[in-house]
Amino acid sequence: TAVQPGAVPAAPAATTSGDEAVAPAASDGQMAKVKAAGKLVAGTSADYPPYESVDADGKFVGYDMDLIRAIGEKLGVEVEIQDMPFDSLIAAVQQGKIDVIIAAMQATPERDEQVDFTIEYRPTKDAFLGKGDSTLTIAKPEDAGGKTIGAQTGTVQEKWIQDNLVATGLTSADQVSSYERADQAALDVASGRIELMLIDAEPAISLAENNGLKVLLLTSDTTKGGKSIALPNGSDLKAEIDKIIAEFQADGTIQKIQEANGLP
Amino acid sequence: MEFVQKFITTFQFIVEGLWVTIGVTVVALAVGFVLGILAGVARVYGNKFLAGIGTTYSVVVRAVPVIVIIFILFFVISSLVDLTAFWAGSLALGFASGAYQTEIFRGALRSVSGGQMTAASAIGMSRWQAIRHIILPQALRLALPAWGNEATLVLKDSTLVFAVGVPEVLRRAEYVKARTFDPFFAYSVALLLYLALTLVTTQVLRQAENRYRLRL
Amino acid sequence: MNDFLMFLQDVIPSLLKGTVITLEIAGVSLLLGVVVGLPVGLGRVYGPTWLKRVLGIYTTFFQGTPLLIQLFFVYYGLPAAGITFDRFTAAFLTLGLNSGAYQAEYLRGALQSVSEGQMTAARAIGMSKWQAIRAIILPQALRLVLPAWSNEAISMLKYTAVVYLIAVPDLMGQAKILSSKYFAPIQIYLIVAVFYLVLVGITYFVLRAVEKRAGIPGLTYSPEHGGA
Amino acid sequence: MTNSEAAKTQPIVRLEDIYKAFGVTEVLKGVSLSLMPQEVVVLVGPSGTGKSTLLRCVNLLSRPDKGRIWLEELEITAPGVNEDKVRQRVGMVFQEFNLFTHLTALENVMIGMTKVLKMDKRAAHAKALEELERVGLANRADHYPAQLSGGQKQRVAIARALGMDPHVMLFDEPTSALDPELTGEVLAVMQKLAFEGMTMMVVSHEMGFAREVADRVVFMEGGYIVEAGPPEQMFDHPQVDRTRVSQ
Amino acid sequence: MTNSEAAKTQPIVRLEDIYKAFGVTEVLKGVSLSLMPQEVVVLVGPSGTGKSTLLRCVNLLSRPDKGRIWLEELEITAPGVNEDKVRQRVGMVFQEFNLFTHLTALENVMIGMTKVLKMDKRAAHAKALEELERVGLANRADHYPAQLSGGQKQRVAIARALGMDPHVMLFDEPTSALDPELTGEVLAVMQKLAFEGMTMMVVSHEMGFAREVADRVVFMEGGYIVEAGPPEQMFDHPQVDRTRVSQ
Ligand SMILES: Nc1ncnc2c1ncn2[C@@H]1O[C@H](COP(=O)(O)OP(=O)(O)OP(=O)(O)O)[C@@H](O)[C@H]1O
Ligand SMILES: Nc1ncnc2c1ncn2[C@@H]1O[C@H](COP(=O)(O)OP(=O)(O)OP(=O)(O)O)[C@@H](O)[C@H]1O
Ligand SMILES: [Mg+2]
Ligand SMILES: [Mg+2]
Repeated sequence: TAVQPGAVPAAPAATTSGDEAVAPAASDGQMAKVKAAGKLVAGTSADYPPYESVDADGKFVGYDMDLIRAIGEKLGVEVEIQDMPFDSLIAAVQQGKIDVIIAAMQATPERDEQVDFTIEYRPTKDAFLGKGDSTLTIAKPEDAGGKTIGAQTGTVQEKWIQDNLVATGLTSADQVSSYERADQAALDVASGRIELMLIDAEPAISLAENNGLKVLLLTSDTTKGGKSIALPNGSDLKAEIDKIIAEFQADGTIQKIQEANGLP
Repeated sequence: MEFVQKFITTFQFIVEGLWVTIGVTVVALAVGFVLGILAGVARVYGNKFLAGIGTTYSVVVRAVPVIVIIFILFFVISSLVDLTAFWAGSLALGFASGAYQTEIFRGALRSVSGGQMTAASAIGMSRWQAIRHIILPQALRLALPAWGNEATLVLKDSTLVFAVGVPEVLRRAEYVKARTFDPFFAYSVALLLYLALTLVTTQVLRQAENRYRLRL
Repeated sequence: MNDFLMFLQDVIPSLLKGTVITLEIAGVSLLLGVVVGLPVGLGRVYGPTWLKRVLGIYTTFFQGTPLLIQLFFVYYGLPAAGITFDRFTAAFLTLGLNSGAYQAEYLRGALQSVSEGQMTAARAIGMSKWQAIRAIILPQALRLVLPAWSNEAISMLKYTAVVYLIAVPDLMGQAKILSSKYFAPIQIYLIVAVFYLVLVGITYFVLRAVEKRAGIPGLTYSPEHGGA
Repeated sequence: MTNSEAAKTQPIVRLEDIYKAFGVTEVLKGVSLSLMPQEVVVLVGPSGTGKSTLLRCVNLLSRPDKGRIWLEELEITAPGVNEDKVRQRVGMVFQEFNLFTHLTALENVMIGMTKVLKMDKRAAHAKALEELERVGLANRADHYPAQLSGGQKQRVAIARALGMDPHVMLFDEPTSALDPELTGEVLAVMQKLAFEGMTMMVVSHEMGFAREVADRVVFMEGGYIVEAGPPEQMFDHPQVDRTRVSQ
Repeated sequence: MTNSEAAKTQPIVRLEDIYKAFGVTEVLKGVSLSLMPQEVVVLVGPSGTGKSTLLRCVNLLSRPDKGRIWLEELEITAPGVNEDKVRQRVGMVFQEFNLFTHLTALENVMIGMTKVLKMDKRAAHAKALEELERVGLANRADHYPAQLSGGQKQRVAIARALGMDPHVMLFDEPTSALDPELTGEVLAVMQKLAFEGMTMMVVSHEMGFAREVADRVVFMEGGYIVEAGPPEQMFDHPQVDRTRVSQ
């Protein structure tokens, strides 16, 4: 067993739509496999608007969903979305249950050991959220020290809290809560059970609006780099998708998707 | 009025998960049934080795929370065969239920009187034939009340597979909650759906019990 | 191998912390379950019809819906209605009320299995109905219900595992966090399974001993197994 | 009947025109009966005749629909009478013993004294032992009901009733759940009680007992008392032919 | 004994020096016995003597520890013999009937035919009805065991055994679980079978039956056969005094 604090959990996962099985991916011939199947299976954790969520008709919607569908179109294959817990995604792509992960995921060194990442398709910022009537002032991330704070299990934000607040003694371990889902953390902020949560900026904005929360700090100090699509290590699909993303950035497709989902 | 409207839309969205919930429950019960019968027969009629396997399975699995079993099985299953969340979750739940069903069938098998086996042997049935044609059909009827109880427990435990991403009632309630930011509504609807489902199940099982009761 | 030992060294303290929380939740919830289940069980048998009916709705509701949704409803749902419990209170309340419903039903079965003659005999020596329940019926019923309550205690220990979903760092919650931290979910959950096995095993033997000690010649009854 | 005696002293129990129905079944259709102090009355009659019901009326375990009952000077059927107090004065022994399963023999005898009579524990303990002695079971004080034979159980039940210092003892077929061998020990205890002067009302088919111990045998049938008299007369020269049915 | 007959034809069952112990209890201590075709042998003897055990050896429900058993030409105690096949040829009827509770009378008779003999359903159905007819129960074909009287149950059990076309029938106290009134109907069926020429080995205390139907009565005691002979001789002029014990 590799003992690697910081490694992302290995949880396999599965489809939500259809029950046809996907053959395990040989990461090298992935491109051929996807083309042969005529289908790209993308895993996500659909509780993260505006990147990914489920609309009232049960359809997967959001920035990431539009993007991966556009990529699929370019590749000439259909896109099938599979919903699963965020901390199961990496194991799922390793085991070939899904071809790619698109879940507002950031490339961190620990994750990079487990999977390959494409180039970034979107820069990223984090946000500290507090209750609507919160009087806390968070001028810099470290000001969050000593407060009760939550984040989603297995995210870079959770790791940042552990590494920069708990390990430094600013916050005690039992002031930190790990949630299955980001919106659960938001509900706890709203009900006052925790003072703060640390989360990606864009979902923070929509969670704040809908739960009456306040963005206390937008920062890129807690995070490096942007969102990427993850693939199995050594996949030959990476170069292809990198190329498509670059193309989209050049021809304004990304811009259009952004606007369609209300993102700046 | 707005309230009613909201309730109806929420309900309509979540109720679709009912089929998945029922599917998970049925698959889990069926898998548990097969495992339970095998392990139950092994415990009562098997040699030391088989009985030992049956006992270990039943004792260990019953001592561990179903959700932990689901996670272990989910990871193990999915590293061996490629299954959807639905199948992995249902199979795992079935594996857990199998341990409880083992006990149910063991009890029922043991309450079939010894004379039945002797009589079956006396007309030339092999041991296995006797178990299949004489002992099991009686044991199954005797097991029905306890099995019905287990069925409602599995129905309720099927919510646990939401944790591995199966879009059953609870997972769909979570979708609604994430979209509408109204957890109260989402969970109320889910609770009502389950209540209805267990009440109906209980009724159906009770009727089955009356119908198939063994006249002794 | 060395790696694995280091891994254990890192993992076990967290899991032990989780175990303490698991035991705390199970203990408090069971106790609350007794506090609720006892009067409810009595009310179900000896109360007036309207009370029996109301209590019947309570037990049906808690036995008819999944514990997990009950927990989510109480924890995430009720704040929307202006009622906010902290996560431990929510866990105690939900598990306690759930267990209370089951315990009430077990007690009801036990009360009803105390023979009618016991009440008649008690009345015949001049006890009031309430005196008879307290001095004669209940002491017998409590002993009869003990095996069912032992099962309930073990069920409770296992069902506490759902509280990780409201961010309580119990044994299961610790497992979740650890499996996010290390790249070893199967190992983590297997270790956790062993933890539960040991907890349940110890509980089982302790309760068996208690049952034996409380046992009275001639007093036996065992209702079918149920779970929280 | 015992009219001459009744004139001398007050009856301890007096039933006057008792009616009792369960739903549409009329069980008692106007029964009157008096029990004098120290008298032993044995009730006989075919099954379903209302003997048990009549007995249960005396300590109000059944409430008559009509009619009045006096226990010594008190009319216990009058409104506002505390039933529990009445029952303390009337000991009852059942066919099925009904010992408290979770208590030892001694505790069975003690519990009424401590909980109902509010006696202090030490005194109750001593008195309970005495009562067990009286039924010949002091050496079984610490046994639980399940560890006693049927006859022993019934004797504990008698001790339990005696422990309340009742003014009257009611016995409802106290030996009919017993094997013939065990019946004897219970009858012996009852005989001893009778000789000690306890007032007793006994439903029993034990003709030997009735003949030896009863002051009066009362024959019931169909909800009425159809004959009553001293045992010799009842058994040897019955006026109603049916007395023989119960023999 | 039937030595003269034995010389004429082959025995259908031959037991040679059978020993059987359960743990330390020696039950059969060297029993030899032959059964000729169409012969009816009644085994009698005190309880615990090993009669049932001996009977159960014949269809290998018990395996002898020592000794050999032939069924017609086959030595069934030889290694490698298929027990199930042996039991198809030997019908057995138990004291406690042991009807299959979940099956109707007809299905009880059919199941061996379809599952063991692999007969087709239609043929089995017809034959099962015939067998029920033979024991006089065709009109009870669709009743479940719980809906039959004891005597009817036992007759279905006989039909079930007959349905396998056995070469020998074994009866272990087939009437002792029955009320006297119901015993008659079962004995009548057995008598009929005997007259039809069925070879039968019967453990029974029904002396009337033995006297009328048995060709030979065998008296067992303490694990040995202590006397054997035609019923008249056995009952009227017993050589071993103990024969009377079982009467
Ligand atoms: N609680 C009750 N509800 C309805 N019917 C009752 C009740 N108690 C007694 N009865 C009926 O009243 C009738 C008289 O009963 P009771 O027990 O007094 O008769 P008994 O003379 O004591 O008969 P036995 O000798 O069989 O004990 C019976 O028909 C009985 O079924
Ligand atoms: N399976 C067994 N295990 C141990 N002992 C047995 C077993 N079967 C029979 N025995 C013992 O063997 C002895 C003979 O039993 P068997 O049933 O053959 O006697 P029996 O002559 O049929 O008596 P009965 O007339 O009471 O039926 C008895 O002492 C019995 O207890
Ligand atoms: Mg009576
Ligand atoms: Mg026998």
